[in-house]
Amino acid sequence: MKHLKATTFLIAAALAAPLAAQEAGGRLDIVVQPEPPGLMLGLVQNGPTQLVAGDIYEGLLIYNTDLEPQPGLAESWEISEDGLTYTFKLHEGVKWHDGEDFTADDVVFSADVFLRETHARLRASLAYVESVTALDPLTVEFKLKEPFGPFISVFEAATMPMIPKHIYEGTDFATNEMNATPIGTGPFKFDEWVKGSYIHLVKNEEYYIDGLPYLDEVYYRVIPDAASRAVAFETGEVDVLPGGSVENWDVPRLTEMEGVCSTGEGWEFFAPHAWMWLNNREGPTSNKLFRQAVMYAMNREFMKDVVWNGFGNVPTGPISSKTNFYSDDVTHYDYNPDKAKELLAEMGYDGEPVRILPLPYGETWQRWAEAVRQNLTEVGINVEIDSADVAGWNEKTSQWDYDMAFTYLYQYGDPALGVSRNYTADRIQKGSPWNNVEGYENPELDEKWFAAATMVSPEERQAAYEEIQKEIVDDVPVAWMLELEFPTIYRCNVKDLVTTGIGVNDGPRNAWIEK
Amino acid sequence: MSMWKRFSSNIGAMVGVLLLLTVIFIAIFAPLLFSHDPWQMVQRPFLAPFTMQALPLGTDTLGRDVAAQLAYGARVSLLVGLVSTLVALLIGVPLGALAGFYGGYVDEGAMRFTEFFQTIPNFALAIVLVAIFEPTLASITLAIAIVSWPPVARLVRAEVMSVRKREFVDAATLAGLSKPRILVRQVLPNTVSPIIVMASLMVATAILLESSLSFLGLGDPNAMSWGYMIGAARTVIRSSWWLSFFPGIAIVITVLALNLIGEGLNDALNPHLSRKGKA
Amino acid sequence: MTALIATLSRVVKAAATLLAIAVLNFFLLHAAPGDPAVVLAGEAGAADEQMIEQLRERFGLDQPFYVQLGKYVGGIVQGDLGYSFRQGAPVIDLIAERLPATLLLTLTAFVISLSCGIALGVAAAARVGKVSDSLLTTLALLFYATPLYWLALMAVLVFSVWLGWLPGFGYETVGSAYSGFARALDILKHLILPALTLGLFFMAVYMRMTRASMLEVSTADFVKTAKAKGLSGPVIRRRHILRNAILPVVTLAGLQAGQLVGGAVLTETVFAWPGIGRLMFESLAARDYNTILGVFLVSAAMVILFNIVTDIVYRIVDPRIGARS
Amino acid sequence: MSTTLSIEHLTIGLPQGADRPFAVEDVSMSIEKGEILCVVGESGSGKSMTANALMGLLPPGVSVKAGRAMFEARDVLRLPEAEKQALRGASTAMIFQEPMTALNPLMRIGDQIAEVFAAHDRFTQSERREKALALIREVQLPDPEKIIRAYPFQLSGGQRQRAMIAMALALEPKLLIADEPTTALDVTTQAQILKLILDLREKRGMAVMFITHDFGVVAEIADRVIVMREGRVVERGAAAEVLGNPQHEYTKRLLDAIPTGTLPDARQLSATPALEIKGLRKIYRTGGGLFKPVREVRAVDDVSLTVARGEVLGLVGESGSGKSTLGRTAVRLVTPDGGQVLVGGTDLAALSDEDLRKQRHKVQMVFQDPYASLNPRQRIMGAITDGPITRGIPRKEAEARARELLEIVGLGADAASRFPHEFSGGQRQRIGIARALAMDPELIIADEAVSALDVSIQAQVLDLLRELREKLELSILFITHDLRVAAQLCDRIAVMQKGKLVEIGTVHEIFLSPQQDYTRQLLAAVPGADWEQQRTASA
Repeated sequence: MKHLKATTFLIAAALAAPLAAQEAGGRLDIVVQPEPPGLMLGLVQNGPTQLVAGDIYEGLLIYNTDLEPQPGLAESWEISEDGLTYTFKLHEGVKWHDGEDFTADDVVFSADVFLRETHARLRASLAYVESVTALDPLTVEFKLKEPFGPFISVFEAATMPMIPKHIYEGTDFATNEMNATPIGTGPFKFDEWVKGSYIHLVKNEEYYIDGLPYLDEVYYRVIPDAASRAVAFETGEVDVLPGGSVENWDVPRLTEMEGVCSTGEGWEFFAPHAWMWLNNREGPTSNKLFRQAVMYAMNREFMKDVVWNGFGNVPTGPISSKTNFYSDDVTHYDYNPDKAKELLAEMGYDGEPVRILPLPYGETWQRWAEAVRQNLTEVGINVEIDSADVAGWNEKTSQWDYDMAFTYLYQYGDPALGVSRNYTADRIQKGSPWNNVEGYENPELDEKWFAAATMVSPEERQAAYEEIQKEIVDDVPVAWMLELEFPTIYRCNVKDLVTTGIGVNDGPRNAWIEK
Repeated sequence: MSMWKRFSSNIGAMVGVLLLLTVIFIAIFAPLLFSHDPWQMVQRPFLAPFTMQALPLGTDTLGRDVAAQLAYGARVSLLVGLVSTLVALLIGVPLGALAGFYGGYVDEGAMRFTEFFQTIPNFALAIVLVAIFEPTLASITLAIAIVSWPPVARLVRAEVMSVRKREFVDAATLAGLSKPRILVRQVLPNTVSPIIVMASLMVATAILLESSLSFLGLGDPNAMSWGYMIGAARTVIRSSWWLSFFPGIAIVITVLALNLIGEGLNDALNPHLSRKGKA
Repeated sequence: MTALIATLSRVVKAAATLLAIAVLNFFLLHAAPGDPAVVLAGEAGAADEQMIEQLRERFGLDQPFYVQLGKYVGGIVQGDLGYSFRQGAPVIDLIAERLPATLLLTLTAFVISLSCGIALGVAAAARVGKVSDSLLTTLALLFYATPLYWLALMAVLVFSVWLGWLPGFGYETVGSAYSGFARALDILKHLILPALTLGLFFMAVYMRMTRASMLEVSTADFVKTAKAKGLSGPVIRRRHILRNAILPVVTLAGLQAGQLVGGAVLTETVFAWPGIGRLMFESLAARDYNTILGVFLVSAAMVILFNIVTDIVYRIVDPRIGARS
Repeated sequence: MSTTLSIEHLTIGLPQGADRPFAVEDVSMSIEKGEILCVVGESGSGKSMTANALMGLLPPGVSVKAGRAMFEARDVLRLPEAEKQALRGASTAMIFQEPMTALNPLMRIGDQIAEVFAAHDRFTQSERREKALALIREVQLPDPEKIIRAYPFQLSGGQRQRAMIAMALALEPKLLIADEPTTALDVTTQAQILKLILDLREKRGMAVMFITHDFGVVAEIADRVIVMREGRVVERGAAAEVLGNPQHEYTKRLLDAIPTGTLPDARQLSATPALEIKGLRKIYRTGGGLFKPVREVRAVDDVSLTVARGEVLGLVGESGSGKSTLGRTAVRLVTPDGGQVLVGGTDLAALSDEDLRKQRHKVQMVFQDPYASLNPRQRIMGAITDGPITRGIPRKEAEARARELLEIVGLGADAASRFPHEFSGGQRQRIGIARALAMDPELIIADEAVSALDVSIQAQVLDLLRELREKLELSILFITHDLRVAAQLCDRIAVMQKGKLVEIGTVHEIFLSPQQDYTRQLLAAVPGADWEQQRTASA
């Protein structure tokens, strides 16, 4: 017997209109950085692709800034009490951009065929899925092998984008010619991509929600130099600077301009969490005392203020304060160089040099590494900054050739989706920089991670994760640096740009321009 | 007139020497001039210049002393410039000398090799080399040397070919001297002047190249250089102009000084170079 | 006839050079740390063994090195520059898309720098020793010593941010729907700053060289002959001195024109110019071997092409060359 | 006769730091219509400066300080630049020494001639072409239609000088200034050009100011002569008078220094050969390669000759005759394609590089260019002792010998510690000789060893060689283009033309009864040959 678990939302929360009446028409210029490698969201899911393709492709659900699921392509959904059956009722009259109907078969194809092959992150969640069945053209049923708490969070556009079956079935997905002209169900259609310059999307007149989108067209502008991007915003060439597209130092200057607004919202679903992998396998970093010393040696508040210009939060542990099941009942590593020196003396640190590998994502990250080096040098640790470009960074981290390496990862709303992958021993896999790269092994804790993922009751899960956090923070498998906050800067006449947990990625759907 | 007299009567060249000596002085005595190292965060970030006496040029994005960074940056820039030029000379001079002196197949082979390197886009090659070997002072220096030796080889070859035709080389041959000895003792010393001139200009170009690489993020993260400073500051150029302005000026001054010296040397060492080259 | 034969033999040599460049760079790039599959997987935001293996297989990276090299060289011989897996398009298409922008930028910069450089060099030489000459040479020296990218930053700051006269980046106004003349004008506006910054350095080079060359040639005997004929100063400068003085400048310019194509990375980055320099730089970070190699080959081909053009120009200007070889 | 030009008290100042304050000091002269005035002097006499001042072509820094030059009732020295310009090429014209460099290499000959008309705004385009053609015919260039379209590099030296003359004559100037116009040419060509100038003077009646260092040339064409020395006129007068009865010491010395046609008495020669050349051949190939045809030049074509021990053999020929190649082949700076070079029984041509190095000392060379034959970065001692030390002679001994040799060549032992730039051209040639002697060679090859020197210096070096010949019983192969010089020093003379040995015989045989046409031509072309015969007769 099925039981109505979640409330059915009949009206999209986004449509809860503010006082002013929305005005249709207009064009939005949004910076995209770097240029995406491709727009086929089922094949590529890096940040820039998500940003652009989030307007073209859609998922079954949308998540608000509190990470609660909202109707997307699915009008309503039910979860059985045992947490094993998820049934989605699809929106009626949805059409692909080429005019074909969107049906339950497309959902089955996307989840069970296409994404199982191409989407590594989703694949981990799909491992829990027993079957995906189209009950009728507008109803889909996911059956799980065992309960998987975070399963309701995997229906976001970039996590489980809907792929048109009629285009991809039976083809080689990676080389399908249609990848260049993506077909989705989203509010905007792909029009043109001038490489190195811009991507042009136009309004989907057939969009299944009447009146949406308001905008006529969206330009995603490729401007490779951060300073130029700032200039582009200042001169009015672009209207929106998504988080991270200008350096933090520029943010106050730009937001102080007249008619410019900014918001820190729209990143809740990702909750980007930055840390340094400390190589648990060898060298000084394999010693827990050393790792703790590193934590005490760093003035993370200072770094946040200076390097990140005050944006973000200093984290207490592996789970972001924005993610579900966060707890701050853990050991706090406040700046304490003396304590760091004591710990170093206790372990008998002999001055063996350690290398820091910064993340090659621009000046901020470089400065951050320099600040860390300075802090560590001050407590007597010999530090050298290693350098590598994006490819080199990937190589070094995935081949474990580092002592300390900066990184940040999205948490996708749930520790089981975005956090545990970095700490459990089964995810120690050479060759990928997206798992337990630090080589932390704690079998006892692994059990707790696994158990917490398959619990059904949120209260149980909360308790389990609190325990995990308390324990792991003492071990310092990695040095948690910052809960990143990427303010989105935009002109104030652009309204309703950030209304969901993924922010600008699907922002143009609801956005409108006040004339 | 002696070479020194000619050189010292050249106002431009003397200005160049003065500027360069100043830069060298600052580079050498940087640790004495500044009590803190250039990476140390000493004050609040973005301190404007001329506001604090202790920090005359202000502070950078992390609150580090810009003046100290400039002084230490001089070391790196000069070092990279000098060493890469030396390495380029070490490749180019022997190659050009052998090609010019022995002619024939040696020449053909050496020149094909040189042409080959001239055909590869220079700056792009430098970028790829640095990216491949990862940015360290050594790899940057090497990459700059690798892209800048071909003109040396060509110059030395042309010079050697012209000197080789002079009669004192015949005289040395008739004296029974061996070919390598003639090349080293008789011919090469007579090609030194244009090489010195070219070298002084190459140091300047190398400094520019290093700074360009740094600007693209391909600098040694452990070495404070002027290019690093500009690269690091370009995103804040609007709010904190001095962070990219001062290192920019430092580069201009140093490169200018080297060019002035190079021209002075050229005029002093080769007063008749132009006439000789035409015949 | 001799010119044709000489050109033909150059083309043969050029092809050999290009092939050698391809092989050398192939070695270089494959020696670089960083696996394109890992990078691409990394970009997906998550990766596992299965995905990386799939990618490696797709890129042909699972094959022995010599097989990869052989395939690549084999492709080149047939005019196939390979496929960019990162961009999901044939390299030749990617380059074809970007090359016009680069050519427009570099050729404009080249024409500006060469014409202005020569004009200023002639002017300076004509006023040698005077204040205006010193002023010009000092200015040239200053441009020569100024880092290109720094100049670019300053130019954007002054002309597009403060004064708002010119756009600071990009190739054209995006989505302007301009066409015909309006579009050309729009592109021209975007072109001015990058072309100037790229051109200024070379302008300084050509100016200094023209000046030196003019002064050198002006001591030649035939200049004295021309004076003895009763020709006026300007006529002598134009017909006798300049024509001879320009030869070394043409040679150097020809060498550099080709290099400009591959050397515009900095300018293209600062001005968001969608050219192949940037394509290469961005591909490098992704270890998109085929694209980098393609850009290298195309720019090397440009170098060679420009050298051949220079050679032809040289033959036209200097009758001695054709006769000698 | 009317005076075309009169120079009065001309003084030309040199820039500061030069070796003397004035290039020309208080010089006066005048040229009548239709007259050829020769201005004679050695390098540095100021003769060219005078000419340049008249044309307004003084180099920067050099300026007229005093005096005037009246031409067509105007002082050409003080005219504004525009008027000077109008004068140049139209009323006054000039031809220069180096035909190789005096023409614009990038312009067709016809255009360069027509340019004169354009500069003075005369005639239409087609007329200019016609005029140019006529001029080319007038200066007797072959195939005018072709010449007019030719570039300078396609012409020989003599042809270029004719083209220059055509240009100078284009607007029928009243005054032609010729600055050493034949110095760079071969004797036969020189003779032709001199004749051309004489003819043109006859036809057009213009005044000619002819600058030269060569009294032979003076004797050939001068009406009047002015002798200059260090910026001053030392003697002036009718040609016959100055040549026949010089008054000033300097003129006398100059005339004495000229190799007279006086033939030295024949000496008894040894029967042992110092050098035997047998069937020597050297072919230069240019071009070649994938698409280019090979071109061959037979520089030395089957030449055999012998230099006896203690003999001086003169090797005479014009440029391109292969005489220098022969000399260089004999010391094996050039490897021959065939034949033998026997020195003391060893065939140098057949030796391996290594063996050759050990035999090098047997033949030494004295070079033409005193400025190029010494390494500017090496002290004299090093230059002289490098060879002996390499041969295995102890350094001390070699250095002692070097000092001794420097004494012998008249420089003094302390010259050893100095650098080449501290010596004059003549002194450098002496060093070159000392260097050759230091190797105790069996044969010295002197390749145009005195050609680059002023006459008076030339005479001194020739004296030295003569002296050494006696003292050291030197065998010398003396290569020269100048028959008069050869006659001074040599026992026998060999004449070469186009790589072949034309004639060989004693000096008396060659001069008095030449067997071959070419030899006779050469002799006839020697400038002032008639005058010299008179001198010889009267001496």
